[in-house]
Order: sequence, then structure tokens, then C-alpha cells
Amino acid sequence: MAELVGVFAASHGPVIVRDWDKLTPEIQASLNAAFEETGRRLSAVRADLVIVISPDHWVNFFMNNLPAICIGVGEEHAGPPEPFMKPYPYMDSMRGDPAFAAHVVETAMSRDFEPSISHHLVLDHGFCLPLWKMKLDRLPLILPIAINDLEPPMMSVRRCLQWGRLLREAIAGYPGDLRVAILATGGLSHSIGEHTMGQVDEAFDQRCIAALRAGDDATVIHQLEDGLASTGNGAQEARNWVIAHGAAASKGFDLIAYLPTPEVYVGCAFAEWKL
Amino acid sequence: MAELVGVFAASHGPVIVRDWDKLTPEIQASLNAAFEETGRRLSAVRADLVIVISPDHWVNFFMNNLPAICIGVGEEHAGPPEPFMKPYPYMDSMRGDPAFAAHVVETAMSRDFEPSISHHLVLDHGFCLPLWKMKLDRLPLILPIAINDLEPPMMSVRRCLQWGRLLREAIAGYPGDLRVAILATGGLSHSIGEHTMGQVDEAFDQRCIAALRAGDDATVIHQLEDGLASTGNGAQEARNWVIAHGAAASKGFDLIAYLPTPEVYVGCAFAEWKL
Amino acid sequence: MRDYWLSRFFFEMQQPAVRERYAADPQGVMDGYRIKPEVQTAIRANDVGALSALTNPYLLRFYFGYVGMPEAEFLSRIRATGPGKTAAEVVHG
Amino acid sequence: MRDYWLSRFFFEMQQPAVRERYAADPQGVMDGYRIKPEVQTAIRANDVGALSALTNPYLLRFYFGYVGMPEAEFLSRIRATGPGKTAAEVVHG
Ligand SMILES: [Fe+3]
Ligand SMILES: [Fe+3]
Repeated sequence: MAELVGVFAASHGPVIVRDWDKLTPEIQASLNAAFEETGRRLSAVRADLVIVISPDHWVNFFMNNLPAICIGVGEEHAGPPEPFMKPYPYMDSMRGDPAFAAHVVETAMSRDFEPSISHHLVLDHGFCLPLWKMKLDRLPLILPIAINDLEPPMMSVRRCLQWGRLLREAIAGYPGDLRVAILATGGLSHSIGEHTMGQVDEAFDQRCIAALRAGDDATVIHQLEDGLASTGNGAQEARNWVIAHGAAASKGFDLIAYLPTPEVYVGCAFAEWKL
Repeated sequence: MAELVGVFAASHGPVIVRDWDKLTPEIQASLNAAFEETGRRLSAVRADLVIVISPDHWVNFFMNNLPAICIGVGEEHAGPPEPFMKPYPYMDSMRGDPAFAAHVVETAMSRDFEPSISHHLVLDHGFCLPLWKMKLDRLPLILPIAINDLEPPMMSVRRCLQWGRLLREAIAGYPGDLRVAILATGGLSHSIGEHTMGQVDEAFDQRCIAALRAGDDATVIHQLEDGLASTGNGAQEARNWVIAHGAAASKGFDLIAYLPTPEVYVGCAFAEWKL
Repeated sequence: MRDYWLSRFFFEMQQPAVRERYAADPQGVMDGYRIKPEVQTAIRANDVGALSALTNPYLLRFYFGYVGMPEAEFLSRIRATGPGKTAAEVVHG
Repeated sequence: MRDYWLSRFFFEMQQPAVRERYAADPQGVMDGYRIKPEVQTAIRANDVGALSALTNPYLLRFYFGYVGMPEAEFLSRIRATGPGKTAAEVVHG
């Protein structure tokens, strides 16, 4: 039987790699420490496979077929195409587990969920930047799940919680012997290409963290549905955290770090859920 | 308020156009009569907009982003690219209703459905061949909904019924003044590119027709889940009929014609639901 | 079983430009996909049975239509993959 | 409001080959999309405000990065689209 061995979240942002040299040593040190502590914990749970939940930043999908959620079921996944991700160490070595992926998809379809499926997903910086910066012992197999956090309409926060529960159920129901971790990437507050670009909304971030920490589903739904409507567009990626939260049965989390960092445009946060 | 004014279904198949001249005059006459009677009834309900529910035959989607269901929300829809569809009379004149489409999508997302969205859907022969052969008075606006009937995994029959109910609810909840019809296309039994290619499974078709006619949801689900697993792959398109059935509140239908026609590879059927 | 790159090749053969290039230089076009050598052999041999085990039936039919296999021949070959054949027999033809 | 063809153009500008062609022949590349004349005018004028009302913010930012607008300039222009401006002011701004 498969086992859920860890649930984590980490922010991402192109600037963290692209303009790394322009960041102060203090910012560099605090970001490195947060990514690496998250990575240390992910390495420690010795996962065979990690479900990575990330937005797609207009790499796989366009408005002619924009899925609310797409599950990557292929034997392998393509590396990030962004020029600044060229040194990514796992460019040609991200492998999937088609049998487990098929099980997750079948479980979803049989429970009235309807993801799009990709046999050849390209994993952009959203997926890969945290995996890189975390300095893992070794890269587990990956089940990538791309969430539409960029272009309306998007899944409701309530539905994201349901997706988390569905993942939990699918893992528990898998007959194979597999240690599965979950890594949500993105958020918390940021704003890209909008008039608020560059602003980090610490008040939103703190409400979001408090709600996820407390664990109560109704509060999570209420705080996020409300908050997402009135803060920067990048905060929409917090719905990936909600999926992780649902998968962890809403038991609350341990905040590894919260680093509001306008220099990288992102309210960076890192967490590990209680199991 | 929008109003559901008619729910119809009609089969499709490339051979009906591509090899029309090779069909006997009897087959031509019976197919024409069935399409035109369905078209006469669709014209009679004076729809402003028709929701056309069809499979996509590998025109819009591939295995790198294969949606279970995709709603075409654009201002216009592209015409069929298949060479045999070149004389299609509405090639550049298929228009959508973005406001109604956005309402349907928002209703779906708020009710825990998660379609893919397309602002520029290409409508292949599945959508267009029936619209052409039906000889409508005039072409209504179109809300195209592409269902994955071709490549596993596909939505369950139960979920298709739920989608039908959702469409019914979305129509009833639209504040605009709009007469809406539904046209499901595809099915019933056929087999394409499989060892049973060319066989029409009349027993399956009759069970399917009887179940839809009787209207009982449990019977529809049972008969189709069972039957689809053991007949030709083309019959998977019958799930489009199930969506229409759900939209019509499962009140049973009037069979316009059933023409099992191995010469076009398809168990052709035509129906109008009771409202 | 679905062979992604074979399926992708069949899918893109729907484009007239790809078909033209394929007619002129089949190996060159196949090299643009990561198709396994044994699958390339099946393509070159027009091995309907072997390929049918690796892709979507509609894509299979499209491909053989595009390369000019008469419908009657495709029908007889695809029907030969029917019950009585195990998947392994189909693959190894 | 989403302008599909403008968005498609911005989306495809992510491809280096499209960017190269655009640098050499901007009108030729725009002609490959069904972009309305007034939107083409906004593109030619680097009118961040007008274009921001018509496409996804990420696509907007990608585009102006690719055509070499300095980040500081993009920031000041996009911030000028903020509250106080009506959509019409942004479009005609
Ligand atoms: Fe992001
Ligand atoms: Fe069909």
C-alpha cells in the first residue's frame, strides 16, 4: 500500500534564479536557508515519488485549451524552457510513475473529478525552481499536477480542498508499495503585470498562514476566497497550498519560514503539514 | 431569463459526406430524411443559441493536454479542417455568445465541475456534419462543448448525467433573454480502427435507445457503463446523448430514426427529448 | 499501451505540410520524434497489428489513410488483430 | 476583457523563432494574427496601459520583457493603470 509520508509547500519566482546576483547577501541567505530546510525535510521522509502541484506559467497551455487542472501521466517530464532555468540539474531526468499516475486519474474520474491529462508535460520554473533550490538528496519520481492559477476562471478554494482529499484517498488506495510526498509550489501574495506589481501583501499572507495553520476548512475557504479577490494575481497560487492542505487532512502546518521579499516580488513562504 | 426550448441528438460520420456518392439511393434517402426531420424540429423551436455537444476527433486536442470536457467560450468558432468538409456552408460564420458561455462556465466552476476552456475551438465534422445535413432555416449562435469520447480515461456515464443537469441549471439561471437548444452528436454503436471496425452493434443500440426512452437514470447508467465496455469504441460517443438526456431532466425521448448503417460504419440514430 | 511519440507522429501527420515532408523523407520526419527503433520498423513495414497495440485507434486509421493504404486492406489487417490474438502476438506480429 | 489574437501573439512571442521574425519584420508577424488595427496601434506605441486591459497580465509582462522594455519602465507604466483610472482611460490612455 502506498503511504503519504510528507506534505510541503514552497514559493517560487523567476527572480530568485534570474537575478540572484542582484539580491543582498542577507536575502540570499534567508531564501537559501528556507529552501534548504524544506528540502532537508523532504529528503528525510525518503519519498519514492513526489506529487508536485504548481501553476503552469503559459508554457503548456494557452487559451485555446486551458484546463482547470491537468495531471502529467507520462513516463518522463520535460524540463523548464525558461532561459534562466538552463542550469537546472534535473533537466533530462524527471521521471514519472505511469502506473501510479493512472491510478490517481482513475480514482479522480470515478469520484466525479475531471482533470485534463498530459502524457508529456513540460515542467516550468514553478515546478522546478523549488526542486532545484531545495538541494534534495536525490530526485524522487514526480507526478506533476498543473493548476490554473493564472487566467480566470479558476477552481474555487472549496474545490481545491476536495482535490486535496481526493489525492489523499488515491494515495491510500494504491496497491503498490510507494512512499508519496506532496509539494505545493507558488504563492503567497505577489502581483505580476498588474498595477500592484511588486507589492507584497503581508496582511493577506498572515491571514492565509493563520487559516492553514489552524486547519479549519471553513476558515480556509472563507479567508482565501475573500482574500484572493482583493490582492495581487500571483496570490492565486495559494490554491496549490489549499490542495496540499486538503491532502494533509487539514491538520495544520509548521511554518518553516515566511519571507516577504519585494526584491523577488513574492511573499515567500515555506511549510510542512502535520500528518 | 433563458429558456431550454429543445434537446436533440443526431449521429455523425465522415463517410456520410466523404463517400456519399457511393451510398445506395435508399441509404441516402433514409439518412437525408432523418437529418432533415431533426433539423426541421430544431428550426421549429426557434433557438437563438444551440449548445452542440460533440467529441473532438483529434483536431483540437492531443495527449499532451487532453481535457475530459472543454467548453468553447469564444466570439467565433473555426470551421472543420477535414478536406471532405470543405463545402461546409457555415465555414466562417459560426459565432458564439461569450456572455452566455461565461455564465455556463462560471456556473460549472461554482458547482464543482472543472471543464477546460477554449477561446478558439475548431469544430470538426462531429459538430458540423449534423448542422450541415440538417438543413436548418438559419444557424443559431453556438456554444460548443467537446467531450473526450476517443481516448481513455473518459468521464463516467454518471458524470455525463450530472453535466446535463448542470447545463439545465445554467440555462435556467441565465438572466439574458435567450432561447437555447441542445444538440448532442455522435454514436450510437460503431468501431473505428479496431478489430471490430465496420460492425454495428444493434443489440447495444437498442438497449441504449430503450434506456434513454424510459428515462430512468439508474438504468441509463447501468446499461451504458456495461455496454460501452464491450462494444466498439465509437459507441463511447453515446455519452454525449447522456449529457443531452440529463439536460432534458431524463424525461425520455422520441426516436426520430434508427438507421443501423454499416455502409457508413455507424448505427445512426436521431432523437428529440421530451421537455 | 500508448506510445506517446508514435501517437504524436500520427497526430501531426494530419497536417498537409508534415505529410509532404514525410512523403519526401520518411526517415527525416520520424527522426523528429523520439520513436523507438522497433516501432520505426513497424511503421516502415506498415504493420497495422503491431502499431494498433501502441496508439489510439482513430490515429492509427488516420495514418494509414494518409499514407494511401486502401480501406479494404486496412480493414482486413485491423480485423486480423481480433480475439484469438493475444496482445503479445499482435505486437510481435 | 481578453483579446484572443493579441494574447495568442504574446503567447507565441515566447518562442525564440517568433521573436527573431518579429524583430526583423514586426508588421509581417502581426499580420499572422487577426489583431484589430487599434490593437496593432497600441502594440506599436508600446502602450502598456491599453494592452493591459486586453490580455493576461503575465503575457503582458512577458511581451514587454522580450521586446526589451526595462523592468523599471514597465513597472512605472503598469502602476499608472491603477485605481483612479477607469478602464476607458486605460484603453484610451
Ligand atoms: Fe508563479
Ligand atoms: Fe465521431
